[in-house]
Amino acid sequence: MWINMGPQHPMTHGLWNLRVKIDGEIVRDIDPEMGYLHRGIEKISEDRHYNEIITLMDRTCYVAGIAWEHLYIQAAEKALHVVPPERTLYLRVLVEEMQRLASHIMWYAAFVQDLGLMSPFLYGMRDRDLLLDHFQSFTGGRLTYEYMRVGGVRNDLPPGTTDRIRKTMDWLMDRFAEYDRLCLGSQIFRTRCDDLGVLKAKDCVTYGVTGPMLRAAGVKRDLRKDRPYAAYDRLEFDIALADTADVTARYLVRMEEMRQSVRIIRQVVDWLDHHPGPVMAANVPRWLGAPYAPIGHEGYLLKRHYSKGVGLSAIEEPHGEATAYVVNEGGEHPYRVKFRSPVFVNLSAAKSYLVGYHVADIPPIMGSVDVCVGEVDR
Amino acid sequence: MSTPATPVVAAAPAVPAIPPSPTEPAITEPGVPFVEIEGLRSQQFIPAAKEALLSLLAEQGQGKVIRPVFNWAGRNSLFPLHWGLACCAIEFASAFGARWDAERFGVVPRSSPRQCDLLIVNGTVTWKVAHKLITLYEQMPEPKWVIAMGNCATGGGPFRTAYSVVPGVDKLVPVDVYIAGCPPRPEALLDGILKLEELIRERRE
Amino acid sequence: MSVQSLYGVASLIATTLASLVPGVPGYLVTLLADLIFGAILLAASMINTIVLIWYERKLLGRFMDRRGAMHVGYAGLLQNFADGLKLFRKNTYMPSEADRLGFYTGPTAYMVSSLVIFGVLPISTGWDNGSLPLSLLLALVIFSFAPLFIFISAWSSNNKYSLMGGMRSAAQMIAYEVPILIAVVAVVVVSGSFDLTTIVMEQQNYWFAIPLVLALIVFVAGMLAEMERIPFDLPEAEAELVEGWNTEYGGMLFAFFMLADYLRALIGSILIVLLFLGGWTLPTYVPSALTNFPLAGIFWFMVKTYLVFGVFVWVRASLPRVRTDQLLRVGWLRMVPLALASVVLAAALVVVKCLPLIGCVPGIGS
Amino acid sequence: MAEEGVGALLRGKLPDAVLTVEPFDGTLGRVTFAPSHALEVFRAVRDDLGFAHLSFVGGIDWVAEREVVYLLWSDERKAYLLLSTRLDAKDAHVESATPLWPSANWHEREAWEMVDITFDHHPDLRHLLMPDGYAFHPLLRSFKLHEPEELEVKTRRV
Repeated sequence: MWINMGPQHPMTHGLWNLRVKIDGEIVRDIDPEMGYLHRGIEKISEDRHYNEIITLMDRTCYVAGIAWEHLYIQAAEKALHVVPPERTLYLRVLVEEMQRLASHIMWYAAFVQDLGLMSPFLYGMRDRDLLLDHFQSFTGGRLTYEYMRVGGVRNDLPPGTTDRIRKTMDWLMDRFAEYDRLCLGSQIFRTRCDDLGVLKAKDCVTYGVTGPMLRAAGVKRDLRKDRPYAAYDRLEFDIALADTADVTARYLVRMEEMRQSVRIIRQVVDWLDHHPGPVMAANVPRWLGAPYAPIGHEGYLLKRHYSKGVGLSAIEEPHGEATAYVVNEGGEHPYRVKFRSPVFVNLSAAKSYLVGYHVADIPPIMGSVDVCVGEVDR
Repeated sequence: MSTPATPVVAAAPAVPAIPPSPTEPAITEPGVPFVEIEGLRSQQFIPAAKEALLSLLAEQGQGKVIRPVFNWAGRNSLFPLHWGLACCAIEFASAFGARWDAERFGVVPRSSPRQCDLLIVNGTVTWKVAHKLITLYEQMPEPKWVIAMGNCATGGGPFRTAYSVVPGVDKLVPVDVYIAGCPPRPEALLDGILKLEELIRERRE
Repeated sequence: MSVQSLYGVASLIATTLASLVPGVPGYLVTLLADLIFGAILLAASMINTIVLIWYERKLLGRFMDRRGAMHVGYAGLLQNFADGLKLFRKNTYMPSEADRLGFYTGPTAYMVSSLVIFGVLPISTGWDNGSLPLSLLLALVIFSFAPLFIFISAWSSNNKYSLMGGMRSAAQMIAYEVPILIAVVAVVVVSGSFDLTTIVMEQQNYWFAIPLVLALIVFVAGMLAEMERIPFDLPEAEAELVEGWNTEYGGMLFAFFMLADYLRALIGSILIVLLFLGGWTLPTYVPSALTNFPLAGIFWFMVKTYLVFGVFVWVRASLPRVRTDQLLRVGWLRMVPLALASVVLAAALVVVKCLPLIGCVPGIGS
Repeated sequence: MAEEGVGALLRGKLPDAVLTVEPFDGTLGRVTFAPSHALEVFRAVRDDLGFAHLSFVGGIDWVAEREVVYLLWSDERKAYLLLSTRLDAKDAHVESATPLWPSANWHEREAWEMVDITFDHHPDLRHLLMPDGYAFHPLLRSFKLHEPEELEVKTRRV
């Protein structure tokens, strides 16, 4: 019997359709149906200024907007040959790690709700709002920030932000212990999640699965360590690892990553306190700084060709490895923008970790994958 | 700045006492009951009850008795459909979080469209999902309302030029309240829901 | 005729009304008294249920660091009345392929079967409708009708999710019916009666929760499964089955389901209070000031019931959901042996006539 | 040094297949190969050079011809490698990488529906993001975007 889980279904956490062939309560076959949220971001990008695309990047993955800004900005800077100043790199690490925290807390909230735990959803949303408050204080947005610019970031932190961030980090560390008590301390949680949705290391590599799912299988791959970008090579942190490759392992990896993020953020705010400086590169062309040119000036702007170039960037997004490929053929619009979404690939391997389990196991397994449909469909 | 705040209640004008209406004779003796029960026999009871019932029904015909009660009930318990489309869905979830807690107003999301009164279109609607949205809308029992949350649902938002995006959900279903913002903050969503409640009261549905 | 009991009140009203109309035959007065008794019971149980829903929402809100309903009526007390009235007004849709008879009778029968149980539950001394010798058995029998009606309504709504929810519901309820009944046998062995009033009266000296703690655990777990609450709410598991067996129900029929669920939760709490927590009585050694005020029995009864339900809400706020096969395995492999062990313990207790902690009680097992 | 290494190694193994090797910022290099030798290149890269992880497959429309870009990652080298091949726009087809890297599956489906590149021997080449039967390929340069006011939206109320 085929049943449709989606597009309107509490399990999906977004807009997609999981077609499931069941035999009693056992899953025999699945077929994910994507594209319900396909907004053509790659096509629209060909029609936009480089800085205008940042707006789209926030909406590509709406739980990790700033990570995608970071991804795109790195590729665009390479394509346009712009080098950002050092303080910017630390600021970018700060916001990316805070975004990772916010995204993982959002994942926690959604995941435990799939398991039927009701209160941690509220706890997660409550703690996530504290992080969003910080984002509001220096970007102005709760969810869509438009914080980064080609060549830097829009503005520096307002005074006193670093102290407030430190306080929030202390609060969050206590809350993580509480999360663990609620989940790992519960026998039912362990019974539900152990040996569930197993995807071994070999299959992970074959199917191209990345991110916490891969590290939960024991593969030590983290682009922040392996291929350091921004200021990650100057910061101390560990890669979260687990080896059972099941839902519990993914839970443990994400919780450990959150703790590591707190560790990184503490280092970064210490650095930021002692190293003031500019946050915008000096060699950014004027038309990039002011993307909204007055009407009639487009022709003038178009003449200011920048040298051609192709930029490739890869970052460790909260969901996994994300890459951007930006082709600059001169002019103010990119010629082609191609994004690699980690969830896109993690979902394409869904058959290998869903078949054979129960129908009731689908929500926790898909919850442990952390689906963000915005970046899958783009 | 440091002067003690004057009590606001004292400053406000006192409510004037309602003067007794000249047409109605005031009841002076406290012991006299308003309706004499002793004279009410069963022969008189049935016509009296019938008359009372008929007058109630007549007023109900003008929508004065029952309808406001149901209107009050309907506007105070709006169950939205538990459906996340895009970015606004995250703010939609935030609105049910601890800080905003939309359940204060009796707003409880339900997963089945049969049990919902309110379709909150919280995100970009693509042509691929359009007919599913219409199906969901039609599965909801009357009376029902639609809130277009965010710029995408209102008019396509930043993706209005895209080939796959419906430029405004009002092309598909009738919309009662539009909420601006990309995405709107949870306060804006709550405000939209309260606006909808006012709308229901004004329309006397 | 004593006004001490609820039925006495009903009879008084009936005779007063009958005196207005001359020449009413006696059997009609009795019928009228029955009807009024039923109406009072119905209204009381419905209002109680609605307040129970409010209580759960507020309590759940506090567990979740928020407030719950608070803007409709004082502290949101009228919220559930608004919900009910709204659902009453909503259109009732029936899917075109649904089975008409089952679609409408299922929820109604579910609701009615839950309401009927209130007729046999004693509330307080003198306020019950006279004691039936087998009231406990009758209550449990009616209580176990529910899976049938759930399955009928799930099957007839012609929805795959509903069907799966109905199947799960039937399997789960049947699996947990057995340990519940065996655990009840332990109580019956100790108290020597199937009459709920007698069972409560037997608990004057000590509550059965103390010697029969094993049976209490089994009974509470079984009741959680019977009430379909987290962690055993698989039939309406929101995450995978959209709304479980009531996916296709809207409007008043959905309100029936909702109300009946909470009615069953109320009945479950009441049964636990009656069987294990001394019903409306307090132990004899508490200060008499606690029991010497009007309606003290009902007061303590309600306090205990709401506290027990509060525990259920607490469980709901803090535990995840289990899986069907795990649930059934626990039910058949753990609960049934535990329940049997509790019966053996109860029998031993009756023979030895001693309690582990309290010491030997002469009146036990009489 | 390493940048020269992988490209040179590949060129030494498959002199016919590899057309150019050039340095590319952030990777071990960008290797352009002839589409007719796609499978050999894939095998050599995966089995001999150890690039077990395929990051993405993307198509680019250069009007006259179409480019397919493969990004690969090796856990041993901890570096990316960019493969690229150019196809004729009139008859754009290349061997599918899905049998070797299952992760290419959805990427190739997307490239097929967006940039109109056919992947031979793909197990399941059908629409992914657009509805079934969608006749256009949106990421081609010839596909223009419009403001919604310019389009006439026809919907039918039932």
